[in-house]
Amino acid sequence: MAQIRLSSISKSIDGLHTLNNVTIEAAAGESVVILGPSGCGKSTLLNILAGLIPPDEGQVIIDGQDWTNRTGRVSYMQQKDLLLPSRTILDNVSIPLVLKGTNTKKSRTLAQQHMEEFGLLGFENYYPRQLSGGMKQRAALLRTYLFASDILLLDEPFASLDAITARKMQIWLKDFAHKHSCTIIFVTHDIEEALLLANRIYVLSARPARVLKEIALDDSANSTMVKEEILSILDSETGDTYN
Amino acid sequence: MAQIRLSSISKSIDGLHTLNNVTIEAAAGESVVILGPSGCGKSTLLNILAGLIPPDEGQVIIDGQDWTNRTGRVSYMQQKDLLLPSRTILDNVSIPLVLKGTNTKKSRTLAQQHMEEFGLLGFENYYPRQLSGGMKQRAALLRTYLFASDILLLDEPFASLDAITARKMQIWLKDFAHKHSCTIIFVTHDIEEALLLANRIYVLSARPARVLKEIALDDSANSTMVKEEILSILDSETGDTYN
Amino acid sequence: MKKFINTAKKSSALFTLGLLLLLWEKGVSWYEIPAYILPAPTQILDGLLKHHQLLIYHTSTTLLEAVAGLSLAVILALIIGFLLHNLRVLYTAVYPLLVFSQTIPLIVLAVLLPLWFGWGVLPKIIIIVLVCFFPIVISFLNGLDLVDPDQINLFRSMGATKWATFKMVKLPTALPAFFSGLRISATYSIMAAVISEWVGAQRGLGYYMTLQQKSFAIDQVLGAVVVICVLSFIMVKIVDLLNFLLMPWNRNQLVR
Amino acid sequence: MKKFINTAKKSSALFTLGLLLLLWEKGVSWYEIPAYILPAPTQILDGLLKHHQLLIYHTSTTLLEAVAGLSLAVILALIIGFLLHNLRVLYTAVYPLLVFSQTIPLIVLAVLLPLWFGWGVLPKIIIIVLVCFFPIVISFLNGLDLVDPDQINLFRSMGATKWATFKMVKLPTALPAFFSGLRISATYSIMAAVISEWVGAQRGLGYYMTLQQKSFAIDQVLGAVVVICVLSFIMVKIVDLLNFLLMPWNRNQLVR
Amino acid sequence: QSSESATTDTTEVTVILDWVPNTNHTGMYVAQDKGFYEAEGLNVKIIQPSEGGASSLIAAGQGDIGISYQEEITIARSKGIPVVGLAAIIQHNTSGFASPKDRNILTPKDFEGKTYGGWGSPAETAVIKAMMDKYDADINKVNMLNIGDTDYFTSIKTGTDFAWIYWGWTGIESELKNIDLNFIPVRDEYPALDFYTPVIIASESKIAAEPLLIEKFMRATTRGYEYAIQNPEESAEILLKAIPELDRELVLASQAYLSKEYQSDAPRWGEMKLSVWKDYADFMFNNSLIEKNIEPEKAYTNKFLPEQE
Ligand SMILES: Nc1ncnc2c1ncn2[C@@H]1O[C@H](COP(=O)(O)OP(=O)(O)OP(=O)(O)O)[C@@H](O)[C@H]1O
Ligand SMILES: Nc1ncnc2c1ncn2[C@@H]1O[C@H](COP(=O)(O)OP(=O)(O)OP(=O)(O)O)[C@@H](O)[C@H]1O
Ligand SMILES: [Mg+2]
Ligand SMILES: [Mg+2]
Repeated sequence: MAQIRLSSISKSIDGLHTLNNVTIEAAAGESVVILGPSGCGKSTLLNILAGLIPPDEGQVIIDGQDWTNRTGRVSYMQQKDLLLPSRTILDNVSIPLVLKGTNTKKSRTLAQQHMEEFGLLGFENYYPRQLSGGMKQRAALLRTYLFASDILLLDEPFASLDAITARKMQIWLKDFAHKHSCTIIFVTHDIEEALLLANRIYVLSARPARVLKEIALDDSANSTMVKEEILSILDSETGDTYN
Repeated sequence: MAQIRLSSISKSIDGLHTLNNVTIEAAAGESVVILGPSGCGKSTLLNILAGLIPPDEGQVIIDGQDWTNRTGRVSYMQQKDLLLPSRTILDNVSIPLVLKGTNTKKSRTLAQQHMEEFGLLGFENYYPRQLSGGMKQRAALLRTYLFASDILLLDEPFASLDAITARKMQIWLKDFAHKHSCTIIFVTHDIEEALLLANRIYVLSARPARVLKEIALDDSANSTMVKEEILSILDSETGDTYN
Repeated sequence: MKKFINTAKKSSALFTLGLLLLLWEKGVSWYEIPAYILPAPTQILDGLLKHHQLLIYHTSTTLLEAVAGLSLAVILALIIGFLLHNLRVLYTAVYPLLVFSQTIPLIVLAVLLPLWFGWGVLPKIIIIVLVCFFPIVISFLNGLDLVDPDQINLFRSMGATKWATFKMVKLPTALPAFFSGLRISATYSIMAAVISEWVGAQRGLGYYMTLQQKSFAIDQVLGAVVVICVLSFIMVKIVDLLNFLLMPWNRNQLVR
Repeated sequence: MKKFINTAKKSSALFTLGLLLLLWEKGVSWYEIPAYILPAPTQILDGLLKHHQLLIYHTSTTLLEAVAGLSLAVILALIIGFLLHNLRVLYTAVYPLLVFSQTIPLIVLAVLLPLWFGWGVLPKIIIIVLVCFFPIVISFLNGLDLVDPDQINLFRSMGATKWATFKMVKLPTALPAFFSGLRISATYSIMAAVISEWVGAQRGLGYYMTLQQKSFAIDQVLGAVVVICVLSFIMVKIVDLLNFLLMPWNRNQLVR
Repeated sequence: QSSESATTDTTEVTVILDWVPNTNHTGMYVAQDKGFYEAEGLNVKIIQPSEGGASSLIAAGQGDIGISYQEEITIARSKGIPVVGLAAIIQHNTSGFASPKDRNILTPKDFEGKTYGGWGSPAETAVIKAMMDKYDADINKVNMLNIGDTDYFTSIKTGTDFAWIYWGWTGIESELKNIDLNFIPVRDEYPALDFYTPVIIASESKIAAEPLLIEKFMRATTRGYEYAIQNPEESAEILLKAIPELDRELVLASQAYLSKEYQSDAPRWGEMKLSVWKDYADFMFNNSLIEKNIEPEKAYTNKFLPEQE
């Protein structure tokens, strides 16, 4: 049974039809990648899943319960790292614990235990602006993980990194997810990234987004062929290059 | 004989050793891609080639003449489109002509003739903010082309576009360069992009940048193998992921 | 929809204003406050109507001074902004003094300036310029610094002259900041003109207010204050209009 | 290197100042301008030294008023900024009136306020707060609007309360803008205190200046102006220090 | 300032001046220094007001006693602002039109073709016109300039020829500065303009509510002025002690002059005559300086002045 189920979600924003009957599922411990062109509505979909905005139609079901338009169940990481420039790395990553009511000191101690795994050991008292892009993204990941460790929504977390750093982070994330058996919903417009990380890929159309194709990637899948397939689907879809 | 020759360029910026004895050549009509990790000094190299900053050591030779620390010979397009928000697209692309002394009206007429090829027909009187990212990059390319059509320096021109749009632009640029037989120096940190566009690739090391490898790509080259080769070179090079 | 919200916004402020005026009116009559202490809004209105010809006469002078002073301040701010931006030596040498100049109380100047510049229009204009110049030049300088250095590099790589770069790149980039400074100056311009008339004027709202105040006509003084507020508001709106007209590329950002 | 440039910057402004003073001194003696028209800088300095005890006495009063008024303005700006930011209705209803309040000439208020509020510290504080409150609240509100909506969304997704979001996200984001407003207010605070003493006082620099002016001692008046400028400068520096201390994460951006 | 030894029933009295503290106010500073107020059980606080003038402030209850002048009181009363004169600090109007010697202004006739520096009030115009009319001179030939708060000595350096000054302050300063002036006293040219300035005032309501307080204040103040009349030099020192910002030379010289003018030819210090109030009110009314005439007998009272010993 699926741990997460977005069923028949439709949504218009400011009169703009953005999501058109999108149904997506993820089993526990699975890495599901949502791939779609820029502006198609991927972030909107995650916002709905996180409970930040209500869908016009459809439901968000997590562990059999209705979480539509309710926040607090899943952790959500956006494209930007969104670290607070006014706080040190340690204080930044312990925010979710503080918000849940843990006192500051204890939150810090808890967060400290994860610094090494996230490659942040020794940088606890640095401010975000003093870190490299990759480190900031890892700090944001840690913050996300500390909020809820079983379901992570990641919205293009590596899009702002250069290709080589991004690749290293992807590999790290893959290992991490495997080790902690998190359920991950990962949004991207980068096909290579999708292929590397996904157990399953949902390919979305241009706006209004609908699911064009669902592709399961088992070990036997030939990634070059899958890539060609996705490209041809998207090429025929996006239409006018000029806009 | 090479049309462009950067010989033994070294450069320190603010006491930071950035370029370390870099030698790069490009023949007329060739597309040369410079590939290197973020912050290694790629833009600095192009700035030197464009004559914007002087090298500490080495020379810039174009068509046999010394162009070290002199502007005005090559056209240069940066990662950002750098279109002026206060001018329409047509006025933006005709800036190089106006700066060369052509009167405004004539500059517009000349620029107008290229609008179709660059996919901008009908958008002459739009302001940059009204266009999509891809169109803005094409407008910036047209402006670059109108300054000097034989040598184009392109500094990560598609890095701000989403992967799918970027791919379309890459293909368009490849055709364009072929048709007009421009000499192109293209800087990127994206290996896929390098493979698609290059006749020849220079792989640079992390800062201070030096040439790690020069790879010629003829039709017989196997791109998957080249990619693996580049990745392994860079992986061993970049060292500490954490900074 | 947007239009509606804007209207709602405006009427909401008007509503608050109306409410305050009503409270004032009722309070004055309830506590039987004599008019020489605090006249009711209706009394102020009466005073305005009674003196409307005089007020128009004096207002025209003040408005003229304010517009002249503000225009001069704009011209000076553009020139000095240009110079300070391009000559860094000048910038470091002059900028702190500009800031210092803002700490001198205007009334002291209003008393001292005629000493040095006589009784003509000059000391008045100096005061208005001193008030209006600073916000414009500061914003303008900040605006000029907002220019993307890569944009400058691009123009350099195309062999553009410094002047061409200034005209085509820097000036348009600095315009929004320039206008936000101008907006502040426009708000203060009328007030500055009134203060300048405190000393040595034969007409103008400042002169009128002094006279009325000496003859205990507080309703007329407050009437003049109303006129000042309305004029200031109009000045600001004119700047907004200029802003709209001069920056066609920026238009949909004007909505506040 | 940076340190050196900073020193060079400062000394360059001091150099200009010195040059101006020298020109002034020489000009006065060259044209034989009598001291009651324009005293030379050295004469002003003499006056300052002669009256230094009196000046310290009056300065302490003015400084106290300025600090009290500015502090109150800060508190009010924080509270009202918070309210206006969170209650959009209030914002649209009150904001335009705030802007309007800036167009009322202070001297008019200085005349009218004692009529309503007597001779205590109240009318003085009202004037100082009126001058200092506005730049702070405007900058603060602008600063609060700078917050990345995605950041708010993130906090919402973590189930943060509105207050927690305000405290952890919005307040720190708005701090730099808040301080730039505070800097402007600090510049004006001393001047405002001086004007507030126009209202009727028994001590303070404003009182002192009026007295000196009516006793034909322009050197003393200008001496007081010098004191005002210096005090204003000190106030600004104190704000800069606070800025530095309260925003450790922002430190290397302080260099100007 | 006097020590606050008097314990229980000292009453606070706030005095609002008309201008910066100067030799016109010496009597009050003397009364304060010598403990005359204290002896009456009063604790007097002296405040320098804004430009507003004391009348409306006194009427508004923001202060108990004010210093004003006859013109202001007359305008105030005609506007229904209930203030009453209690004592004339100086018996005669010591003001007049002063000009540097080289301007050759000897009589009001010579005003023609000259520039007058004033503060733009209609009363000035009326007074100048009245004085010139006597000489068949044309006020339209005078260039009237509003110089606001600027002091006399700067104004005559910056384009004005004559201005209306108090001899007791500005005139004395001119002597100290060695600037030769021609001075045309107003009262010499036009007796109706020999009005009282400055005048101690209180509001009608205050007088009605606390006559005893007023009486005490006036008794002590009178002692103060009487002391100043007899001891100009010591009084000047007392003023300087209270207001050390003032210029010593000016205060000493001014006090020497004014101490003779406080009482002058009057039977006692402060006493006012109905004719002076009536004549000036009529002058103002006839020149449209007030919209309706006042009842002069209500504008002042001598009843709080202590009887002559
Ligand atoms: N707050 C908003 N107001 C108005 N329109 C919005 C808003 N947020 C999103 N949109 C519009 O909704 C559409 C979907 O936006 P969304 O951010 O979900 O796309 P996306 O797939 O995440 O794009 P990207 O790859 O650029 O992040 C876009 O076309 C955008 O213009
Ligand atoms: N104006 C400057 N002042 C100080 N340091 C600079 C400046 N420009 C560049 N650098 C430094 O020089 C190094 C090389 O910069 P450069 O922009 O050439 O790198 P790049 O390879 O183009 O990087 P990217 O891929 O991020 O564009 C960087 O480490 C950068 O920190
Ligand atoms: Mg998105
Ligand atoms: Mg670069």
